[in-house]
Amino acid sequence: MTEMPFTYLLLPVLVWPLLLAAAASFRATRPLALKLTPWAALPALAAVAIPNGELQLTGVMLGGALALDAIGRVFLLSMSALWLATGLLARPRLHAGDSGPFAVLLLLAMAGGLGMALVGDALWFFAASTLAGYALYGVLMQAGDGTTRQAGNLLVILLVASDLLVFEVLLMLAHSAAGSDFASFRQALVSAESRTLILGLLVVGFGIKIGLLGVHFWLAPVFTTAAAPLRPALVAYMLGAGLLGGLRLLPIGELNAPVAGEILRWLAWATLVYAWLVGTLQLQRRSTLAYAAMALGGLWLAVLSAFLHQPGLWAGSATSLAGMLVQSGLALAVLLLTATAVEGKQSPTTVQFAFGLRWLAALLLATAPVGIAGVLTVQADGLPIHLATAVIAFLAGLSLLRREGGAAAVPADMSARTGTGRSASLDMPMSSVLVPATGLAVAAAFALVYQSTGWSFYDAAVSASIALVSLLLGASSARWLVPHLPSLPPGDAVVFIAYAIAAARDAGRRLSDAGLARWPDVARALTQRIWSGVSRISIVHWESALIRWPAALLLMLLLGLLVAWLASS
Amino acid sequence: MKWTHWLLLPLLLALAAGLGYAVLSLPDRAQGLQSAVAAQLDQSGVTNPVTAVLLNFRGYDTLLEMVVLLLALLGVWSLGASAPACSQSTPGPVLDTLMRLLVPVLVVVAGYLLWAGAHAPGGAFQAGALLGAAGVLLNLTGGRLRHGLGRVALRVALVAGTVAFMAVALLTLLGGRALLEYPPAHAGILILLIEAAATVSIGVTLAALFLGNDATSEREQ
Amino acid sequence: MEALLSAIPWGPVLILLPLAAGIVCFVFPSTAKTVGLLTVTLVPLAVAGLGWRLLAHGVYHHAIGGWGAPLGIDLQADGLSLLMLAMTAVVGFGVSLYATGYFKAEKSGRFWPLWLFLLAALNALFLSGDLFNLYVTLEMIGLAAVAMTALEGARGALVGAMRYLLATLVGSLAYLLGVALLYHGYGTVDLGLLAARVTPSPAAWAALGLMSAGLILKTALFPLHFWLPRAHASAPAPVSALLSALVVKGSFYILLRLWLEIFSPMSGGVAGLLGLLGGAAVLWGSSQALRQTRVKLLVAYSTVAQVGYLFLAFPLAAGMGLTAWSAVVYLAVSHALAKAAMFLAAGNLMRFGGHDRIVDLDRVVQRLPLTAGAFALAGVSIMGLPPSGGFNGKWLLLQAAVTQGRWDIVGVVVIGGLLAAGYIFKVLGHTFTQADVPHEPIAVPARMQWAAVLLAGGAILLGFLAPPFLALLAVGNPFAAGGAGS
Amino acid sequence: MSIASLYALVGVGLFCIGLHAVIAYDHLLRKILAINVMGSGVFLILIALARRGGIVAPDPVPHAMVITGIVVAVSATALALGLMLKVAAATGRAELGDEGGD
Amino acid sequence: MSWEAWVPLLVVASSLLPGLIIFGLAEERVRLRTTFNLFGAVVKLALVALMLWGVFHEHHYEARFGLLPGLELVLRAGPLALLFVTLSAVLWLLTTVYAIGYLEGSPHRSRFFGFFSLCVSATVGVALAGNLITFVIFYELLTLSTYPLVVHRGTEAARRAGKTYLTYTVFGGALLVLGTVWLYTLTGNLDFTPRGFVHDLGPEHAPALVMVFALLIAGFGVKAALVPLHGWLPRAMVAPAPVSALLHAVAVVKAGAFGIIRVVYDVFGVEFAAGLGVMRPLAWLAAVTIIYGSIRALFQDDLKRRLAFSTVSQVSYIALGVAIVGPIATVGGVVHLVHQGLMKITLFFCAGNLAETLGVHKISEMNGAGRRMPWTMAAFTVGAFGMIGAPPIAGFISKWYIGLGALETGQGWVILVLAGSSLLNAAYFLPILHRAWFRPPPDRWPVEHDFGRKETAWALLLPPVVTAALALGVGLLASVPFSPLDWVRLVVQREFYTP
Repeated sequence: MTEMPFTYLLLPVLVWPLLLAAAASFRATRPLALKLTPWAALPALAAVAIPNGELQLTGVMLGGALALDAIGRVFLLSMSALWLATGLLARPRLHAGDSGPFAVLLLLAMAGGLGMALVGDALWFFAASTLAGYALYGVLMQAGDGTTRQAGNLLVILLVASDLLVFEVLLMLAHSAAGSDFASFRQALVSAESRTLILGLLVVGFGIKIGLLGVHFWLAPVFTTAAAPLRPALVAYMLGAGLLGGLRLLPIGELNAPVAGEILRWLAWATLVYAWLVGTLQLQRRSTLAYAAMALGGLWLAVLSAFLHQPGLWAGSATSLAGMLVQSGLALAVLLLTATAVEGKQSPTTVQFAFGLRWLAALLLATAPVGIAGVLTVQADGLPIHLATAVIAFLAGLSLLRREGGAAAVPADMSARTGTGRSASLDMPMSSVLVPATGLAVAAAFALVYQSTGWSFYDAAVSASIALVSLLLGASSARWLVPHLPSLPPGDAVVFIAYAIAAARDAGRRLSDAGLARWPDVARALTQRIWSGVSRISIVHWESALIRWPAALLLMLLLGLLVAWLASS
Repeated sequence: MKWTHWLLLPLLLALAAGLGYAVLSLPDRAQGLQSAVAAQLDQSGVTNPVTAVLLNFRGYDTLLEMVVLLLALLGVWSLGASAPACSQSTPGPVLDTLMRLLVPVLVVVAGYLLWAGAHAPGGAFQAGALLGAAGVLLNLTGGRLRHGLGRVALRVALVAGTVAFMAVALLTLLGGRALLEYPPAHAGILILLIEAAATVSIGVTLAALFLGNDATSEREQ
Repeated sequence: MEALLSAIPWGPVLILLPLAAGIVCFVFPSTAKTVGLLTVTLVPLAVAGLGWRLLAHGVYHHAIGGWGAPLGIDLQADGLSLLMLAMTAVVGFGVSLYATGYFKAEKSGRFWPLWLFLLAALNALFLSGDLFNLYVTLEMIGLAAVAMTALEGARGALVGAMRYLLATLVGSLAYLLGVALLYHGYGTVDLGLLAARVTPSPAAWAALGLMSAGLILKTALFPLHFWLPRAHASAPAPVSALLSALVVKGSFYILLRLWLEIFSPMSGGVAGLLGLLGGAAVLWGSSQALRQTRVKLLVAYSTVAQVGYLFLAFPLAAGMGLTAWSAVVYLAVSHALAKAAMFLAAGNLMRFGGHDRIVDLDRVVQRLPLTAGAFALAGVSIMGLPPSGGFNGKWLLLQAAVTQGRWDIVGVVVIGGLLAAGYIFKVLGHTFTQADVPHEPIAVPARMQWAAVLLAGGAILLGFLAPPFLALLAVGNPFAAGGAGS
Repeated sequence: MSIASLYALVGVGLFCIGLHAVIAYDHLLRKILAINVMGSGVFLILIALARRGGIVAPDPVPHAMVITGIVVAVSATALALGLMLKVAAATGRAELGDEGGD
Repeated sequence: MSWEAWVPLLVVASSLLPGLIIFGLAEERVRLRTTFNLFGAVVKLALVALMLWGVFHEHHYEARFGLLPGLELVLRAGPLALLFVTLSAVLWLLTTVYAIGYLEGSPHRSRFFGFFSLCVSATVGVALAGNLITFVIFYELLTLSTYPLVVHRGTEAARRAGKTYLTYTVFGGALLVLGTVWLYTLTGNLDFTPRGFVHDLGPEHAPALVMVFALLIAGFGVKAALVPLHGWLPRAMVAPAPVSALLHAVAVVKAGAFGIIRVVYDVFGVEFAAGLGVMRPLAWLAAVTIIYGSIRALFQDDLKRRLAFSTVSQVSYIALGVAIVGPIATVGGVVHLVHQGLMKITLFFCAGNLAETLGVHKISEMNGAGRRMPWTMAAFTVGAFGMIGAPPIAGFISKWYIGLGALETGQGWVILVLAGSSLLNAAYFLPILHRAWFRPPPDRWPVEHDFGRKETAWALLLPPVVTAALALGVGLLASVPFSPLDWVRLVVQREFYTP
C-alpha cells in the first residue's frame, strides 16, 4: 500500500489518548484531561472512515507501520465502540478523588488496545498488546478492591506467560521473515521448518487471552470482579490481543497442516465440553458468561482447525468470521454490563427495556456463530462448530435467567481467594448502564446484518435453529435444572493453582533460608576458621621460633654452607 | 635450647673443614701486591710500606675508618647517660705520683711511634692507642676530660683527624688532582700532618669511648 | 657551564659533602638542622650532576689517589649505582624534611650527624668498586644504623638495636673473611679485576658462601630476617624509614654486584636457592604482616616480604637477565620510596594518636587525610597495582617468569600481591571507622605529612618514568655479566 | 703445609670457636667477646696467608687492612658494650629477650 | 601532539582535575564544589559530543605515552569506546546532580565527590583505553577509587563490605595482570585491533591462549559479576545510593563487561576465539549467571539487594550477546551496555529516593509508595518493565537482538534462557510495582522528610525521571540515526566482523 497524506490521520488514534495520559499526570492539566478522557476513543471511531492505507514509522523502535485494512477496520470499529462505552461508564470514577493514576492507566490501556487494531507489523502489535495488557491490569487493580487482587495477580501471571510465548514466536518468525509486516511473518510461518512448534506456541500464546482450555483460569475471576465500566474494555482486549492477534499471525488460508488441524480440533472439543460443564455449574451470571467466552474460544479453535484442514475455505469466509468475532464480542459486553446492574427503584419501562435488551444481547451472542457455521459445516467437519454454537447459546440463555448473587453459597475462604464478594464499585444503576449498552447492542446487530450477507440459507437455518433451541434450553434449565446441581466457584482450577503458588513460594523461601541465601556466609566462616587455624599452628609458632637468635644463626651457618656446596657442585 | 647444640657442632665442624680446605687449597705462593707497593713506594712519601698503603695507596679506607670511630662515639653518646662508668676515686699519693710519671712517658712514646711510622712499623693508630691509654689512666684516677678541654674544644679534638684528612682531600681535588692524590713532593709532610691530627683524635676518642656518656652534653654542666 | 659540570668530580663530592656536613653538625649541634637540610638539598643536585656526566660520557670512574686498582681504590658509577644514589638522595631528602618536624632539639642534635654520616656511607657504598672498601662502608652503615635505632632509648628499641648490632657484626665478619680469601686467592680486592681473575676454586666457593651468608643476613632475607622487624618497628619513624628503604638495599647492592661481576658464571644451583628463599620470604613476610596488630610491625614485616621479591630475579636472570635485573632495580627503588613513605605515615599516626594499634585508628581519613593518602599511595606501589613503580617492577618480573615458564615464581608474585593488598587495606579499612575509645588528636606538623605524601607520590610517579629509568639503568650495561641479553 | 697455613688454620679455628660462642651463649658480654674472637680469627688469616711460601718481605696490604679492621672492631665493640649496659639497665639482664615480645 | 591527540586526555582530565581540586576544598564550600562538579561534567559532555562527531567522520583521536619497554599508554577514541564514554559522561552529569541532592548536609562531601570524580575518570580511561595494559591500569584505578566510596559511611558494616569488595576485585585484578603479561610474552603486542591480534599465532599456542582467555575473562568477570565471582556486588550496596547507582549499576560492572567485549573482539577476534572453542563456555557461564542472579533476586527483601542481584543477572546479557558469536547477537549484547545502564540507574535512583524521602529500604515497606511518590514510582515502573523486556522500552531491543542472533547461529537454548530470565524478572519486579501502586499506604512512613507539595527534592526527582525517559526513548527511537542501537550497528560492522 502506498503512503498517502490521509494516513497521517491514523496517528491521532494513538497519540490523542497518550497526550491525554501525559496531561492527566501533571497536576496542572489534570482536570482538563479528566474531562476529555471519556471521549478519548472518538478519533478511533472517526478513523474507521479512513480508506485503507499505511503509514510507515521508520526509526521508531525497529521500524514499523500503522495500517488500516478490512479486518483492522472491523476490529477498530468494535473496539472503539467498546472503549467509548468504557470511557462513558467510567465518568463517575474519573470524577472521584485522586483518579490521576486511574485515568492515566485507562488511557494507556486504550491507546494500546486501539493500537492493536491499527498497527501494521508484528513487533508493534506485540508492543501494543503488552501496553494494553499491563495497563488494563493496572486499571482493574485501581478500580477494584481487595477481592480484585487475586484475580489481578492471576491475570498478570498469565499475561507474562502469554507475552513470553508470543515473544518467542515472533523471534522465531522474525529470524526467517523477509520484513516485519504481518504478511511476511505469516509467510515465514508457512515456510518454517519447526512449523508445528511455532503454531502450538502461537495458539497457546493467544489462547491465554481468549481462555483456551488449561490457561483460561483468569477469565471467571476477572469477569466476576472487574468493575462494571471496565468490562467492555476487557472484551475489547480479548478481541484485539487474542482473536485479532491470531488472525494477523496465523497464515489462515495459506497453510495446510492437517496434523495441527487435528490437534486443534480435539482441543476445541475439550474446551467446549469443559466450558459447557463448568459454565453450567457456575453460580453467577458473569462467571457463566466467562465460560461462554471460553466457548467462543473453542469455536475459534474449531474454525482454525477447519481452515488448517482446508485452506481454500478462507477466501469465502473472511467476512463472516470477522463479523462473528465482532458480534459475539459486542453482545458479550452488553450481557456483562447488564448482568449486575441494580434494577431496584427503576421505572417499570426501564426494567422492561433492560429485560428486552438482555434478551436481544443473548440472542445476538447465540446467533453470532451462525454465519461461519453456515459456511464451514458444509465443506468441513461441522460437528465441533455446531457444538460450539450450541454451548455458546446455552450458556447465554443460562446467564439470562440465572439469578445473580449467591455469594453466600461460596465458602468464605474461596470468596476471599477468588473474589466473588460484591462491592459497591462493581455495580452501577441500570439507568447509567443502559445507554452505552444499547449502543453496543445496536453495533452488534449491525455486525449481524453485515455478516448475514454471506449466509447460505440452508446451512444458516440449521445452525440458527441449533442456536435458538440451545438458547431456550439454557434459559429454561436456569430455572428448573441448575438449582438442583452442585455449584463450583468461579475460576475452577485457580483455587488449586493459588494453593500451589502459595506452597511454591513457601518452599522457595524455605529453600533460600536453608542454603541459597546463606552459603556465602558459610563459606566465609569456614575459610576464616581454616585460616585462623593455619595461622595459629604454623605462622605464629614458627615465626617465634625463627626469630630466636640461635636458630637464626644456625640457619645462617647452614645457608652459607649450602651456598658454598651448591657453588662447588 | 639443647637441640641447637646438637645441630651446631656438626655444622661448625663442616664449616671449619670447608674453610680449612679452602685455605689450604690456595696457591702456595701468595701473589699479593707487595711488588706493586714496592714499585710505587718512593712515590708515596714514606718508606714504611704499611704506612704507605694505609695513608696513601688506600688512604681512602683510613679516612672512612676515622669516621667509623667517630660514629661509634656518636652512638655511645646518643645512648645518653649510662650506668656510672667508674666510681669517683680520689687517688692516693702513690697512684697520683705514678700517674704523673706515666702519662708524660706515654705521650712521648706516642709521639715517637707517630714519627717512626713513616719508615718503620708504627703510626697514627698505635700512637693514638697510647694516647687513649693515657686518657683512660687520667680518667681512672679521677681526672676528667672536660677539666682539660671545653665542650667545643673537645669536639674539635675528636674530629681533628677526620677534618685534616678531608682538608687534604679537598685540597687535592681543588688542585685538579684525584681525591687524596698527594703531590709526591709534599706527600710525606701531608701524611705526617694527617697522622698527627689523627693521633690526637684517636686518643681522645678512645678515652671518650671508655668514659661512655657524653662529656660534652649540656645536661652534665 | 658544561666544562664546569664535567670538571667537578661528582663521586668524591657525593661522599665528602655529607661527611663534612656531619662533622659540622657534630661540632656545632645548634646548626644541625640548617646544615642538614642544606646538605640533603645539595646531594640530589650532585647526583643529578653525576647522572648528567654518565649520560654524556658513559661509565664514571675515579681512581682515588691516582694509583688505580689494584694498588689503589677506584670509585665507579654505572647506571645501577646512579639509580641507587638517586634513590638514596630522594628518600634522604624526604626523610630529612620529616625529621626536622619529628625530633626535638636535643635528639635532633644527635640525629643529624648520624644521619649525614649514614648518607655519606651509603653514597660511598654505591660508588665503591673495592671489596674491602665496601666492608668499611658496611661497617659505617651498620654502626650508624644501630646508633639511630637506639636513639629513642626505649626498652624495645634497645633490645632491637642490640640484636641488630650483633647480627650486622657477624655478617660483616663473614663478609670480611670472604674478602680475605678472595684477596689471597686472586691478589686483588677490586671488583673489576676479580671479575677477570676469579676461577672456580675452593677459595672462591668458600668466599661465595661466606659473603652470601653475611650479606643475606644484613639484607634480612628470610629466614635470616629475625633482627629486622623489631629493630625497624621500635626505631623512631624517620630512622625506620631510612633503615627499611636504604640500609637494607645497601647490603643487597653489594650482593648483586658480587653476583653480577664475579659469581654468576659458577653457580646455577645458588641462584635457585636464592630464588627459593626469596619466594619463601614473600609468602612468609606477607602472611606475618597480615596478622600484625600494629602498624609499624606490619610495615616492617612488609619489608621482609618485599626483600624477597628482589631475590626472585636470580633464578630468572639466566634466561633473560636484562628484564629480570631491571625488574629488581625497579622494585628496589620503588620499594624504597613507598616503604619510607609508609613508615613516615606510621610515625604520623603514632604522633597523632599516641599508639599504632590498627583497630584503634580513629577516623584518620577525616582527621589526617594527607597521611592516610600517603599510606594509601605507598600501598598501591607495594601491592603492585598500576600505575606505580611497584607495578612496573612486578610487570617486568612476571614477564621474565612467564617467558621462562617459571609458574612457581609467577604464583609467588601474584599471591604476594594479594597478601599485600590484604595487609595494606587491613590498615586503610580501619582508618575510616571510629575507634571504641575515640581520643583527642595531637596535631601533626604539615611538613611531616607532606614529606610522606612526597615520597609516596614519588613511588607512584615512578610508574610513568620507565623509559628514562631504564635508559639510565642501561648506562655501562651493568648486567652484561649476569646472564646478559634480554 | 707451611707454617703460614698453620697460622691460617688457627685463624679458621678461632673464627669457628667465636661463632660457636656467639650462637651458644646468652650473655651479651660473651657474645661481644665472641665476636671479637671471630674478628681476631679473620685478621689472623689475613696476616698469615700474606706470607705463604716464606716470602721475606710480606705483603703490606693485608697488614693495612688488618689495622683498619682492628679499629673498626674496636669501635664496634665500644658501641656494643655501651648498648649492653643500657640493655642491662633497661631489662635487668644483659641478654637478648628472645621470648620477650615487643 | 596535534589537537586531536589532546581530546582524549581532556576527556579524562575533565573529571580528574575537578576531583583533585575538590579534595582540597573545605567541607562547607558547597557552592564552589557544586560548580566544579557540574562544570567538569558539562565540559566532559561537550568533549564527548565533539568526539562523537569526529569519529563518525573517521577522525582519529589518539594519545600515546611510553610506559614500559614495548608498551605504551594509549588513549584512543574509537566508536566502541565512545559508546561507553558517552554513557558514563551522560550518567555522570545526572548522578552528580542526584548526589548533590542526596548528600545534602551529610559529612565528608569533599572526599566523596573527589573520589567520585576519580571513579569517573577511571571509567572514561577504561573506555578510551587503546590497548590492554592501559585498560588494566585504569581498571585497577577504578577499583582503588571505588573503595573509599564503598566504605564512605565509615560504619563497621561498610568496612566489611569494602573488605569483601577488595577481596574480589584485587583478586580479579591479579588474574587480569597475569593474563595480560602472559599474552604480552606470547604476542609482544597489546594494542586493541579490530578482529584481534592473536590469530597469527601458531596452533601450538592454542592451549596457552585458552588459558590467557580464561584468566582475562575471570579478571573482568569479577567486576562484571559473573557467577561465581559476583559476591561483592550485593554487599557493596551499603554504599550511598549514588554510588550504587552510577558505579555498581553502571561504571564498575560495565567496566568488566566492556573488558569482556574488548578481549573477545579486539584482542582475540571473535571468529578466532570461537575457533579456540572458548565462546561456548562463556555463553553457558553467562546464561547460568543470568538465571542464578534472577533467582537470588527473587528472595531479597532489601530493595537495593534485589536490584543488585538483578544487576548480576542483567549484566550477563552483555556477555551472553557477545558469546553467542554473530553480528546480530553482538549488537544486542553491546547495546545492552547502554540500555541496562539507563534502566538500572533509574531503578537505583528511585530506590535512593524512597530511602531518602520515606526511609523505605525494604520491599515489604513499599506499600502505597506510588501514591506518595507517583513520579518516582513511575520512573521505577518504566525501568522495571524495561528489565522485563516489555516493548518499546530499551530492554526489549537488547533481548530481541540477542534472541535473533541466537537463532541466527542456531543456539535455540538461548531463547529459553531469555524467556526464563524475563519470567523471573517479572516475578521479582511486578510484586514491587503491585505493592507500590495498588496496596494502601501505611499510616506513617519509617522516616519521612517533608518537601511540601513536591514528593521530594528536585535534585532527587529529576535524574530518575530523565533516565527513565531516556530508557524509553532509546527503545522507542532505536532506529533513528545516532541512537545507541544505530551506533552499535556501526561499531559492529566497522570493527568486529570481517565484512
